Amino acid sequence: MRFSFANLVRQSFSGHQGWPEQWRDPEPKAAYDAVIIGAGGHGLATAYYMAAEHGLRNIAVVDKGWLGGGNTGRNTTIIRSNYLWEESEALYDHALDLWQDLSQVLNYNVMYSPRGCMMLAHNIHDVQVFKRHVHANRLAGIDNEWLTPEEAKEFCPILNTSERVRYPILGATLQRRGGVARHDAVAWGYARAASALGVDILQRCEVKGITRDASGAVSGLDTTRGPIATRRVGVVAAGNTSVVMGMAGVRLPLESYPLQALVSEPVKPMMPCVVMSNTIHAYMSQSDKGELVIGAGTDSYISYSQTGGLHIATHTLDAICELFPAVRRLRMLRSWGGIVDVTPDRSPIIGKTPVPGLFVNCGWGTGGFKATPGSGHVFAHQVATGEPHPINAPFTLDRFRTGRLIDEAAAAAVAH
Amino acid sequence: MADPSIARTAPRADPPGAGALVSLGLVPPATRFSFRGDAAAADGCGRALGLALPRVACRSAEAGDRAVLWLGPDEWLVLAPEAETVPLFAAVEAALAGVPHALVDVSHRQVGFAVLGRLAPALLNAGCPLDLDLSAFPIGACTRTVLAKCDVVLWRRGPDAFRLEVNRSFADYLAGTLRVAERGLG
Amino acid sequence: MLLIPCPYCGPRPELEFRNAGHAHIARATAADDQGWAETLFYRDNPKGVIAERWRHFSGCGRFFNALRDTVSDGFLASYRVGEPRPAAPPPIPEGEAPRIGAGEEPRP
Amino acid sequence: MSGQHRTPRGGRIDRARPIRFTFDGHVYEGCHGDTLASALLAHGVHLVGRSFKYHRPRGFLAAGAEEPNALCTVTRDRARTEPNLRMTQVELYDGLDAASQNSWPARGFDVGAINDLLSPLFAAGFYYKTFMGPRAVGGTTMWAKLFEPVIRRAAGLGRPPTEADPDHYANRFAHCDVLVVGGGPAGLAAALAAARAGRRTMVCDENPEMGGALLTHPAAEVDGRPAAAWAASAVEELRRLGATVLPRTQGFGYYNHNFVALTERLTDHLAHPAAGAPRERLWQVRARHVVLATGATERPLVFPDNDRPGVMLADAARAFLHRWGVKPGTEAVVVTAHDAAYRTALDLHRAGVRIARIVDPRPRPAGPALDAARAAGLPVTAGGTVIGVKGSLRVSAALVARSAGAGATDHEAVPCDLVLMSGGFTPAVHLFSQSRGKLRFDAATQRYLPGDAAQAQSSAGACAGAWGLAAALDGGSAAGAAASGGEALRHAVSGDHPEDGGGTLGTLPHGRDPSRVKAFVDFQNDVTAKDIKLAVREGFKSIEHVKRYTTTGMATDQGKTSNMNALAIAAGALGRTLPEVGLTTFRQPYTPVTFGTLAGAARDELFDPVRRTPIHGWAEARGARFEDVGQWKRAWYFPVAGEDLHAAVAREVRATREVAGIFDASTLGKIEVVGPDAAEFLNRLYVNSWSKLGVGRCRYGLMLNEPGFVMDDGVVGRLALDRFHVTTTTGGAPRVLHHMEDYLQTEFPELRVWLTSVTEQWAVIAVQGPRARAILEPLVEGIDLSSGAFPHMAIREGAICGVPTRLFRVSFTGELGFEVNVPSDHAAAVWDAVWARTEALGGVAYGTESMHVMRAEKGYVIVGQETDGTVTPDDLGLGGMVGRAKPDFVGRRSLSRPDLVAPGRKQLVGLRTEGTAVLEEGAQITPVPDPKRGAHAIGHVTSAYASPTLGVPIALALVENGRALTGQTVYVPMPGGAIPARVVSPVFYDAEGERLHG
Ligand SMILES: Cc1cc2nc3c(=O)[nH]c(=O)nc-3n(C[C@H](O)[C@H](O)[C@H](O)COP(=O)(O)OP(=O)(O)OC[C@H]3O[C@@H](n4cnc5c(N)ncnc54)[C@H](O)[C@@H]3O)c2cc1C
Ligand SMILES: NC(=O)c1ccc[n+]([C@@H]2O[C@H](COP(=O)([O-])OP(=O)(O)OC[C@H]3O[C@@H](n4cnc5c(N)ncnc54)[C@H](O)[C@@H]3O)[C@@H](O)[C@H]2O)c1
Ligand SMILES: Cc1cc2nc3c(=O)[nH]c(=O)nc-3n(C[C@H](O)[C@H](O)[C@H](O)COP(=O)(O)O)c2cc1C
Ligand SMILES: [Zn+2]
Repeated sequence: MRFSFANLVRQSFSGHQGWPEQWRDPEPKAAYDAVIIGAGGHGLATAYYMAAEHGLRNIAVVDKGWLGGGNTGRNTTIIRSNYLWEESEALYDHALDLWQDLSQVLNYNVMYSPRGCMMLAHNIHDVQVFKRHVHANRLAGIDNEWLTPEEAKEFCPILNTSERVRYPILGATLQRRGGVARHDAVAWGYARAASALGVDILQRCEVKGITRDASGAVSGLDTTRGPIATRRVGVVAAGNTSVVMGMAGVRLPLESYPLQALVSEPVKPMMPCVVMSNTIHAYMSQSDKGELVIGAGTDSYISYSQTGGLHIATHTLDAICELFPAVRRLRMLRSWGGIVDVTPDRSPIIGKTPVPGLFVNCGWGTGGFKATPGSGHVFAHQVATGEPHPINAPFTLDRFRTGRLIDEAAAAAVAH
Repeated sequence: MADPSIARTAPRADPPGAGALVSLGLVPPATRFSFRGDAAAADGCGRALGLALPRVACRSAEAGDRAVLWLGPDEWLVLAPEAETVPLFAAVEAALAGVPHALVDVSHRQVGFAVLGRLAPALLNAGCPLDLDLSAFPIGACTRTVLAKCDVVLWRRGPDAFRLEVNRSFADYLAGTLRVAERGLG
Repeated sequence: MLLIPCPYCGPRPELEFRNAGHAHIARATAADDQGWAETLFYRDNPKGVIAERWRHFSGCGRFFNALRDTVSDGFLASYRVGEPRPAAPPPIPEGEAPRIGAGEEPRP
Repeated sequence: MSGQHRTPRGGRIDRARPIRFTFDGHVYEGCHGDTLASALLAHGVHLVGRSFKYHRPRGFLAAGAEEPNALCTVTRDRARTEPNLRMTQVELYDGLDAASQNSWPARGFDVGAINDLLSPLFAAGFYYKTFMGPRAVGGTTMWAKLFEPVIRRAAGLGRPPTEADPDHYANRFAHCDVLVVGGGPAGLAAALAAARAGRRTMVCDENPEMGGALLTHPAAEVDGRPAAAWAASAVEELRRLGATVLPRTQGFGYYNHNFVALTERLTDHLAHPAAGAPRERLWQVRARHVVLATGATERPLVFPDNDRPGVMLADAARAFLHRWGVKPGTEAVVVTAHDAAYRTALDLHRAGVRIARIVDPRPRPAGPALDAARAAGLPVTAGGTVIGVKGSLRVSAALVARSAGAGATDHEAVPCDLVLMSGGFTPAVHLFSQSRGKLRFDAATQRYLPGDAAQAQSSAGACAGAWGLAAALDGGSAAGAAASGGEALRHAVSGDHPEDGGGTLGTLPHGRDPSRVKAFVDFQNDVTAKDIKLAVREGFKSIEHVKRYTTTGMATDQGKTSNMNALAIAAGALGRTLPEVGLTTFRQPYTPVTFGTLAGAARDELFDPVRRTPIHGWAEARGARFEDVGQWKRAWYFPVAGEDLHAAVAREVRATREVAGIFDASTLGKIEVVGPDAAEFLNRLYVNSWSKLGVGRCRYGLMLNEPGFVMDDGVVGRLALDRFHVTTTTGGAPRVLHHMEDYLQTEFPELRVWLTSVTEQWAVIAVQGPRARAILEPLVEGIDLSSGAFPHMAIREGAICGVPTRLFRVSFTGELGFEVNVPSDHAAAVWDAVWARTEALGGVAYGTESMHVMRAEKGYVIVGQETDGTVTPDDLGLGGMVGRAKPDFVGRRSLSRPDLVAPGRKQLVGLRTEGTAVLEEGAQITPVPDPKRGAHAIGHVTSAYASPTLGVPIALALVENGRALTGQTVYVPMPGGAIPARVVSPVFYDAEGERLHG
């Protein structure tokens, strides 16, 4: 049944008894044409586009837990595309284009809200780096503009733009198409749409082994719900990528760290946009429900524990209170962590692996939610055709050998 | 060597002053050396200083107005009166001729604070994450550690007496932090 | 906040430390480009026991190695640079409050 | 009068100390010791707010931390206002001003209540299904412009503060042998056992008064004293023994390695807090052992309209009666599946509340509690149920059905103004679960209990499943003793009811059309039983999905009263057992914690250390403008007579080149590298070779990271065969030392060399310009400054103004230059002397901006400006510095990686443009004047200035194959059109370097 206001009204007369399952809960088949490991936003989007654009229907997405329960379900939902390098600009802006009508395409309100994403400059070096972004983005046709402190204040009135603070705001970039979307809805929307196209979504189905034939190519998966034969596997397991790829004997340039986030108690609207300050480590927006959504930092050590230290949250909150002094009396309602897989150059790896039939899409680190539609779209091309989409072609594993890194971190030190 | 006509200016650290509960004061200028080396070098250095370098982690040794603080397995902080900088440096170097080591004058790198009072441990614990109970951090214990957002060397001189050594540009911050923390005592 | 066993100073709060990534990575400068890329970038990233490097930055300043379980975050051992990775030892009990300076005495 | 519903005596309040307070503009009177909730109930005020989504009238459900409904905003002044406080925890003080939330114009008549009528539409997750707008209207436009703003305005609970919070917050790190969280019988007994065993003990409780259940059992006695008096004496003994007793202190987070975070409220209960006193304190406790004694929370029953004001947890009514001397109603219906509510009914009955009915859904309830109730003549309907209530702003009757299985018609309306409910007790395992302990489902009692602990930790009392004061005391004693190696003490208890038990989960049978009624599970987020069933029907089968789709358990109470019921309803709908469905994750904090408390003292000046050089005061007095470089404040420029940046810089640069300028370079990182292997160490850390550098000479060094990219630079001087004075960039100093230590300690431990930071030992005064030597000559002793004796790139030790100096002959301006290093305490005086000479000769003091301009005129790079972590020495034109003959240095292997030797890399060049306009730093460079959208940029501008020396704009840029493009024109596309630029050498001034040798 389509999601629409009319159907909602109709259902409300019958106690909403008529809504079907949003996605099927099938038993695993013995074999699939392709299997995606990881039912996060990226994995589900991959499967959706494989079915919708490449006509593959006998495919499955497997997840060890519940779909959307990884980083997709625990991120601060910042969306923007004002990256520096041309490769990144193309990738993230491709995603941003897809966000524009994703709700209609999926027939699921993912609440993409282009309320503007502002990044604060606190010293001259920041100003230089951010202006470089503005220029690069303009050439690429990506909207990103420079704001004076006064303009920044106008755009986000609760911002402290006083010159007397420890690190005064010297200006900001603003990407107006940047914003947020509802994290869960993205996973659910893709799951529902993929399922409707015949994709089997197999939850509580943990991959325990990747089997290979005599030639070394992928031949199937061992899962907690039994063996599955397939000759094409796309690994989209975020923080767990090293573990999964290890099953095929593939080591990667990845390290997994806990990244924390927290929300305040809900309050009436006080924050109209997204604000990021990389220099003093503070990221904040306000969800439609009213809670302030705040991104904290990563813990310094590798961990798979989805929790982290209190000092990470306190450090973030002192910066938040400094930027937004009116929030000091608000309260932290909940804090949590996700496990992010970080590459040496902070850019993702999307493409082939040394194992025939095995493809990987990983390394999104602290900032892959925004890329979900684009990442799924290009990776679907990669897995379905075996060859990269032009947009993901530069994001190879081989760049670590050649040195052709796409180093967003070194260039700007901007996460998320 | 210093020309007495040249004023010596301590870092800007606003005079910390004595609070009601804990007193916080700058200690007078002093000679400070960072000494690095292995056991043999440490022995030689100790002979030149007239006091054995402590070999136990996080412990100090004192003789007269000289003191040596263990800061790491091959690192000690030597403290002596201000006037001794030149002769003491020469004495240690002379004693260690041919023995690999590093002696570096850091007299001006850092400043010292004395923190005194019954609530001194509580005050320090506003920013320092160490256990300052006498059972865990006895008199004479010393270590580099953190205090709020700066690094310090913390040295216990008595049950209620501590000395803090901090890099000079952090002195303002440290004094400010402790002053604000004092409001939370009692 | 972790309590990290410095082999020199004893267990101390995480705030005093810097993590320095995987331990025991040989700096294979003679390797071919792929081998060198592996030295530089490729990591085991284990879910389980990791041998990792820490520096007691705001303490004794020493780098050292430790075994830690990346699932529980519990430490199993800490040892000095240059020492071999110990065989899986029993976990260090939680809640051991530190006596400052309770690490091992310096060895010759 | 503190209210007509006040009991004549009893309670833990001080009736002699009346307090006036305001709620929604009405003035009331309460007593010292009241909470806002108890004080309002004493006046018969039940309706205290509106619900989140449906704007349903709501009253008090609970009496403590678990309260989901009764939220208010407390305002002290414009800046001190806080939304979403639980009235059950707001302590009364004179003048307290509180307001209800989420209703307009008034909580009695609320326009938003229309939502309740529209509620059939607003089923779980409805917003995912609509509000999208057609694609034709432009994708997200309808949502973002039309629907979302409306939803946002409707959502949110209280109003946020609008002004900066003036209050202060404190922090304390603490260590103890035994930390006890919860100060009820279990917690106090545990703390006593530990403290008597001589252990360092801490105990905290979120309430103002320690005692927990001991405060609500006036008939009970412990060790021969009334329970509450025993609690007070226990606290006194604990204090005497040196334990840290922390009332008003919540344990909110249990982290790794027995690290527990507490938050203590210090002033919120005071009418007139002392000025400057911290409002709250964060305790960060590392404990050898933690005893959790956090009690249990009563569960509501799920039946239609169970959210009406006047419907309350039975245990809350008990607390209101015994702790605050308040009768929460006059006529009560008690609905309970647990024996404890019978005791409550009896206590209320004795206090004069008419017990209209006790309804127990259990088919054959029995036991002493029941017997006692019957003996007192209280009417009991066993095996019955409640299928709803009457009344909207306050209950007026309960609809009681005799038989749990019966249809909706078979009921009687029992008039009442209070409905008390009890579904049993849920152990408060939040902190246990946060500590990563594994919960264990106890099928017999349908509860999750602490299983195996993951840390040095134990649970005692009701949170561990114990029932009864004696069991709590025993459990606490045993836990305290085990944690401390002490003795388990026995406490004699009377008036206890250890045999009481019972409980139920999920919806009560009500026989009504489940799709037409609202039986609330999560009160604050307005989640009903049917929402949970809808979620399951729509395929949300994991409890985590159910939570997120319905938002159950996601409100500010985090499901303290609702999670178990939600779980049971979901399990029922799924046909699975509770443990099969699983629990959602317990996360920090236990109840919400003020941001300010977490941020602590880190604010304003103390937000981050402000590092100032010894010369800062002079610069400040001269009106310098400063820039932040890392934590340092650096003098940026020295405007005189209203100059702006450019005018000041033009003057500073010209004067420096014509006469001389002095510059405070103290922030440069400095590392003394000492030991027999010092030169070899530097060989391995820098691209340059150091072995042949003579004593007394210096050299510009370039440092790479292991991937082969430039990470830092600086001049290195050799003071002795085994002693180097290394300088680094200001921002890079700590990173470089860490990097050096890393290689020294772990890669090259065989080298006998040691590194000591001397950044702050030495202040640095750069004296640059043709008259530099003339300025210094009279001040310096023991150093021959003549070019013959002291050539460019040399270092000498001697004295200046009578204090020791390390004098470098170096130049970052292209002029004859010296850098005077003096011990920091002497720097201000030496600077004064140098300045006096400089001023006399017509020189200037210049700041970082002029420094940047002058070095750009000379084509000197700044790491971090010309480099961005992707640049090699050769890219900068510095390939010649690389000691190719050296077997190894950090980064060497990487320099031969394919892409680092590939053609087409970006190279540092100069750019010249026509006219006076300065290019923008960061601007892109293209080969054509009219690049298409998405065109490839061949480079970017790294630095750009108006050159005061040349009188023209200059720029440095990184351009693909740039050196080969010298003489050609490239384009800098700008919004107003592309600017043509000619590629030139990056050295704009004095290419031969003659001025250096003056
Ligand atoms: C706190 C936090 C804040 C963030 N903030 C932002 C932000 O503001 N903006 C932004 O753009 N990005 C942000 N990110 C990053 C973003 O969340 C991720 O990059 C993105 O969601 C990754 O999506 P995914 O689908 O690749 O991974 P996930 O959603 O993590 O999905 C991976 C899935 O793989 C499954 N899996 C793993 N191992 C196995 C196995 N063996 N068998 C079967 N299944 C397996 C997991 O269960 C999981 O469901 C943030 C991340 C975190 C943690
Ligand atoms: N109606 C009744 O008869 C009734 C109800 C509940 C409990 N009891 C009895 O009382 C006994 C309870 O003893 P107990 O000591 O286990 O529990 P308790 O409820 O007496 O004490 C727990 C205390 O811990 C506090 N607390 C909970 N979480 C906290 C946190 N995170 N931080 C700070 N404080 C926190 C609570 O506010 C409470 O004061 C049980 O054995 C039970 O039999 C009786
Ligand atoms: C954008 C966003 C908003 C959230 N808002 C809330 C909220 O209002 N209430 C809440 O309890 N949790 C909220 N959460 C946190 C989730 O409850 C949960 O902690 C998170 O999805 C991680 O899962 P876990 O805690 O179960 O590991 C939010 C999470 C995200 C990503
Ligand atoms: Zn140490």
